Amino acid sequence: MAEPVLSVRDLHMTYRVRRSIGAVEEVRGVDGVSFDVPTGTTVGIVGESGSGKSTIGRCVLGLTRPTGGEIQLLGTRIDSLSARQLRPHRRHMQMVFQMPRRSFDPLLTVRRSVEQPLRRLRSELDADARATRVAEVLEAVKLGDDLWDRRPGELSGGQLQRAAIARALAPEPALVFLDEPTSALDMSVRGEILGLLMDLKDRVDAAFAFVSHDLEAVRAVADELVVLYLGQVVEQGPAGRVFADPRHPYTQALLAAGRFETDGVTLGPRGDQEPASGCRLAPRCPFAEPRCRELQELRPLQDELGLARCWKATETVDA
Amino acid sequence: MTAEATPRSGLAGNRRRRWLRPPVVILAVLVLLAVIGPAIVPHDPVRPDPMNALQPPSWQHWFGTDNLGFDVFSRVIYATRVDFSLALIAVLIGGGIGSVLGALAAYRGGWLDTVLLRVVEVVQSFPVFLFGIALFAAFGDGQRNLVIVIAAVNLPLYLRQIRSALLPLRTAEFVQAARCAGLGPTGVVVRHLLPNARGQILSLFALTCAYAIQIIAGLSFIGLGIEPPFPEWGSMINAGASYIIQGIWWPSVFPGLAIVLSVYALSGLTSERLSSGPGGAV
Amino acid sequence: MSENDTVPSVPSRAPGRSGHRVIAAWGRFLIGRLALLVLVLLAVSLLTFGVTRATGTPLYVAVGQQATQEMIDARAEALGLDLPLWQQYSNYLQNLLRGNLGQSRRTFTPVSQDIAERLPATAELVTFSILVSLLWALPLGIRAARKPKGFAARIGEGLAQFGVSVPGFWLGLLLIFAFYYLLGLFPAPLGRLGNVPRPPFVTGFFTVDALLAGQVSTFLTALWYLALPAITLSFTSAPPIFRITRSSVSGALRSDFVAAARSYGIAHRLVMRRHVLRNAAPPVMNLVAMTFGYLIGGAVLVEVVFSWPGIGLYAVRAMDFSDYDAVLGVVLLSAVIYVAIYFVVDLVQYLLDPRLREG
Amino acid sequence: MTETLLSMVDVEVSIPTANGDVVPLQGVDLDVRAGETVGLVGESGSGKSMTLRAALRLLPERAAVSRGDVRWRGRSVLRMEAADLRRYRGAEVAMIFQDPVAALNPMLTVERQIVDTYLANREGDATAAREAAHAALLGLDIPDPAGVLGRYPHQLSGGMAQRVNIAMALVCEPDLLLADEPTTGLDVTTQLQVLDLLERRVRDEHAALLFISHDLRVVARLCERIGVMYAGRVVEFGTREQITQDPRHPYTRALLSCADLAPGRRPGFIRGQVPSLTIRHELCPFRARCDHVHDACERLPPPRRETTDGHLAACHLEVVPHG
Repeated sequence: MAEPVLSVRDLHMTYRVRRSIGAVEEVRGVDGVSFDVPTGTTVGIVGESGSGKSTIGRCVLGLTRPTGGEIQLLGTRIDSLSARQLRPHRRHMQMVFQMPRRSFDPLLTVRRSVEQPLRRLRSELDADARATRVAEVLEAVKLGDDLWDRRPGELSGGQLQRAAIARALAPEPALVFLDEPTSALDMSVRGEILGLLMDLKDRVDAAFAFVSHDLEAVRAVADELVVLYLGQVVEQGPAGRVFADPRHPYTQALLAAGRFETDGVTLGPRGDQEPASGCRLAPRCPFAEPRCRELQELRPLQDELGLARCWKATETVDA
Repeated sequence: MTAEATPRSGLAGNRRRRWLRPPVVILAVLVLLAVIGPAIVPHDPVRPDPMNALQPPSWQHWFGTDNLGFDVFSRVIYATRVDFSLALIAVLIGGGIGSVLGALAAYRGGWLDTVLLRVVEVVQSFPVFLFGIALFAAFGDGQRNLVIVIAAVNLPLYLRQIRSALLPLRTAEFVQAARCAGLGPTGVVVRHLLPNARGQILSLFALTCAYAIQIIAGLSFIGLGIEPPFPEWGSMINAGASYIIQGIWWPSVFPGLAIVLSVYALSGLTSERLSSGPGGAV
Repeated sequence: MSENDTVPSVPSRAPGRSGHRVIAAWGRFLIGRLALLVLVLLAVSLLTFGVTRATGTPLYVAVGQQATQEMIDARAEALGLDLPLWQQYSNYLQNLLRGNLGQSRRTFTPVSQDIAERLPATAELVTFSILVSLLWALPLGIRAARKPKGFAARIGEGLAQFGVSVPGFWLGLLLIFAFYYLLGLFPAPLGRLGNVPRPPFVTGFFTVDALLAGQVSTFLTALWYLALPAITLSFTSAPPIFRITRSSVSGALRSDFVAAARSYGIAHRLVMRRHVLRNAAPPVMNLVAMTFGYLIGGAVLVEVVFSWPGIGLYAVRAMDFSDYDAVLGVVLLSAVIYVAIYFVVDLVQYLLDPRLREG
Repeated sequence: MTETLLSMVDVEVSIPTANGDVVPLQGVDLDVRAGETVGLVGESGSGKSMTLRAALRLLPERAAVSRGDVRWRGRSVLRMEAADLRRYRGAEVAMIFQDPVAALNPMLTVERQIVDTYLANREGDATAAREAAHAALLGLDIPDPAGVLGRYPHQLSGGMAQRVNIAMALVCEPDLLLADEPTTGLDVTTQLQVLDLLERRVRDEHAALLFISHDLRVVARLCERIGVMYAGRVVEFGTREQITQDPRHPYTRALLSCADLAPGRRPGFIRGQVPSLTIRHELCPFRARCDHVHDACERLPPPRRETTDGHLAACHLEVVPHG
């Protein structure tokens, strides 16, 4: 198995949140997350708000510094590098953001914005080489060339997100991290961007990470799936398997809710107190038992079906 | 629920009108006076003529004469250069340093941000005039110290305003995209943050110049900064003050009008209002 | 839909934490704020100390022109100017803490005593100027928020623009010329009561003391003398109050919870009082308090124009006389008052807003 | 035939701006009968939210109804006096907003706000109001109703805050409840629970519901009759089955294909963009993006064709070819 483009090991991110006067609470935003993203595959990372999925993206791209764990990009460790040391590695990873309109400097034309990563990360290219590369990627995302010299204000959400994907592909990165790329788009535009991503997935040899709470969108593009709950991975595996046969109660509830089924697994209301130890879903889980209080490890499922952090998921396999 | 992109055509139309509004015209006249004023002045602003002191406004002396016989009109014109140039220099120095620190505080955040904010708090806890008096007591009189005082007042003002203008931009996605594109902090600030705050910076500049003129006049009014007989609006108002209660209004009124006109012209340039808060004018 | 990118939106713990933990939390908060207050005051005193040493003239002026070198050295020693700088600063600090601001070379009385006599005059002037400002800035500000293109909005913005554009000291002169010289409606700008005997001292506010002593005519005279200077000063304090009232009220009016309240048919008066004003008040109250603290030192010029016997006039006269201890005493005091009010305002903010208090 | 509560007849709303008028509603026709759940689906800029605001006569600043009428039980809401309008809002029609926490006053406790709403719409003193507030929270799956009453809005999760808003709206005992995308801001798992809760409580209270969302699946699940909005007008209206199984307007068909994504199959999407609302569209506003456009669409405004069983579509096409 080739070295994965991105490998995240035991990533931690704890915040000191000031609740009220003097009461500072430590919140474990990301609590020991590990996963790999091999080249040529798309790993879907799903979870609800507060699950830590966007934080992972910001740590991988060096926009915030994690409080623990390791991030390796193409074999070199990047989480402990200074901004200057990280710069040469940035050409291997790029990000697409949720709000297309906010991810472009309103004063720059689309062409200038798409060219920006090339100027610094591919300084070996001269002006013409950059210009051709920009044209290449803008054509690849099928953005009308009449829009290339316009300012973001004159483009629609869908058009801007296409340009954002072009900008991310410009320096030919090994990893493209998509943080909720379709969540801010209307239904009618979401399909357009997902279709584009499905085409690019096959034509571009890079690793893709697709973070979203929109399960339908992830299902359309993801090869592997990582399911997060309150900063922890609760289930992991090939996307087909996880969607067809979810093993962890949370994944089951999440997929049922995504399909508007109320007869499937449903969770209790989201309480305030996080359990100190054991499974964090216990207070809401319909199958909770006393042993859920013990520490739940991410244990492998049968024949590469992935991992799950629940005795119930792996027990049926063992028994 | 309004449409996303409002049509562009309307903008060009009112941009032309924006430049012909009264404040701009008045400002142009004032700047002109500041430049060529001293040359076209009817009477010598520094040569007293005690014989016809305190003459009311007449064809000969449009703004009348003051207690030493100076022609008020000539001195008001002459003083335009003094007040405008000092205000400009002081605001550029104080504003320049303040903006850079503000941008760094907004972008770097963390301890630098808190330290700078505390320093600003200390400096702004001194009321402008007492602060001026204290600095004059330390460094003595003169235009150089006046510029220092005004710059010292403007520095925290710019630091705070630029910081609050740039802070929301810092977390904007396009700034994070720039960082992903390999831009360092200075690159982000210079290429993305400052250009996007250009409107606010220009407004701030206009408003703080207006504010600086008022401080210069105020300080001179209490005898600090520019010493009479050198023509300056504030000291001219002071010279005429004691005669007001005898009904001799013109030596004080006309320089004050010049200040009001300058401040109106400068603050009229921008629709934004420096909610000046306690740092308000004199 | 997605979490905000830095801090997860996990709701906080339910209220009703045990009593002692709340007190402990408040304790930590107060200590934190007090530490900040002390830090700022130290910085302020450092600045004024720096100024006293930088003037470098106390010795020369204190001893007089023809002094011989020995006399200067003796004097220097007496004043402890030969000690290392930090020791001089600690002496300076100890004096400050004991309320000893040095001696005025003009009035030959301790500076702290001079200030104590004059502070009430400034405080009364500032208080009435803010009352005058509130009279028009608040109602017009609220009305301007509700009818942005309306009559009140135009008048309010006009007055605010006038207040910002017109230098206070010049306006004072104009008012004197118009209302004293031409119309004779108001007294000459010579102090607080003219020749009317002062009411017995209680608060130092002639208006309040006169009322307490039942001397109605003195009270009216005091108001009569206060009118012009207070109105002049109010043109400085009113514009920010008008603008912040307008912006925070219109912000509340545009909020979802006001739309919700109106959609439930809640009476307009109740919507205004409990939803709009309750949310719009804190920023306005903060600004009014800060303006009060600021004008204590900011009323200098108006005091000079109306020869109002406050600390501003005292500082300017001291300045003309190179009486640096007096000047710096006033500067230090007004900074301390400003910082103290800043601290109180910060505290009240925490008490009023459940988002800060309850967490 | 049950009584028609709300009927909007050819309603047009326009907002004057510096560069000319913006017209978010361009002739909306809609009626809601007693006890019925009607849904409005439409994307951003379609005008669905403005429709609810027009129904309550709570339009944003400077916006005004420039044509048509809004009638409640036959009486025009637009011509109601202030006192009648205040009684109409709350006691007759109540609304739930998209951002649950922002719709609550941060300075007041949950109890205080529900009590105020109760006192504004029903007879009873403060104690009756407090009991009603507590009772209102029951039946909403709230683990600790008494505790929630004492809390401030910033201490509630999205789901909990929306339950409070539902309770507050129902305390007024309205005949019609308006819901502006109430579950869009919530987590997927919470969204389903709040939707079912809303449906159950509305049925228990025998109130009608006008529910709007950008997500056709949510509307199809909850509402008996559905209207599809595009560029400020209702382009199709019919029962849930008619809309989901036999859509007659090309836009509705396109929306359906976008909504169901199957793995491996290329997702459907609609090319082009929503038209600008600064012009009043005489012709069909969807024609630039429609796959079935033909010359009639470029010349004549789309007729409002209605089938015998009430399935209405504003389109020239007689029968829309499948596929």
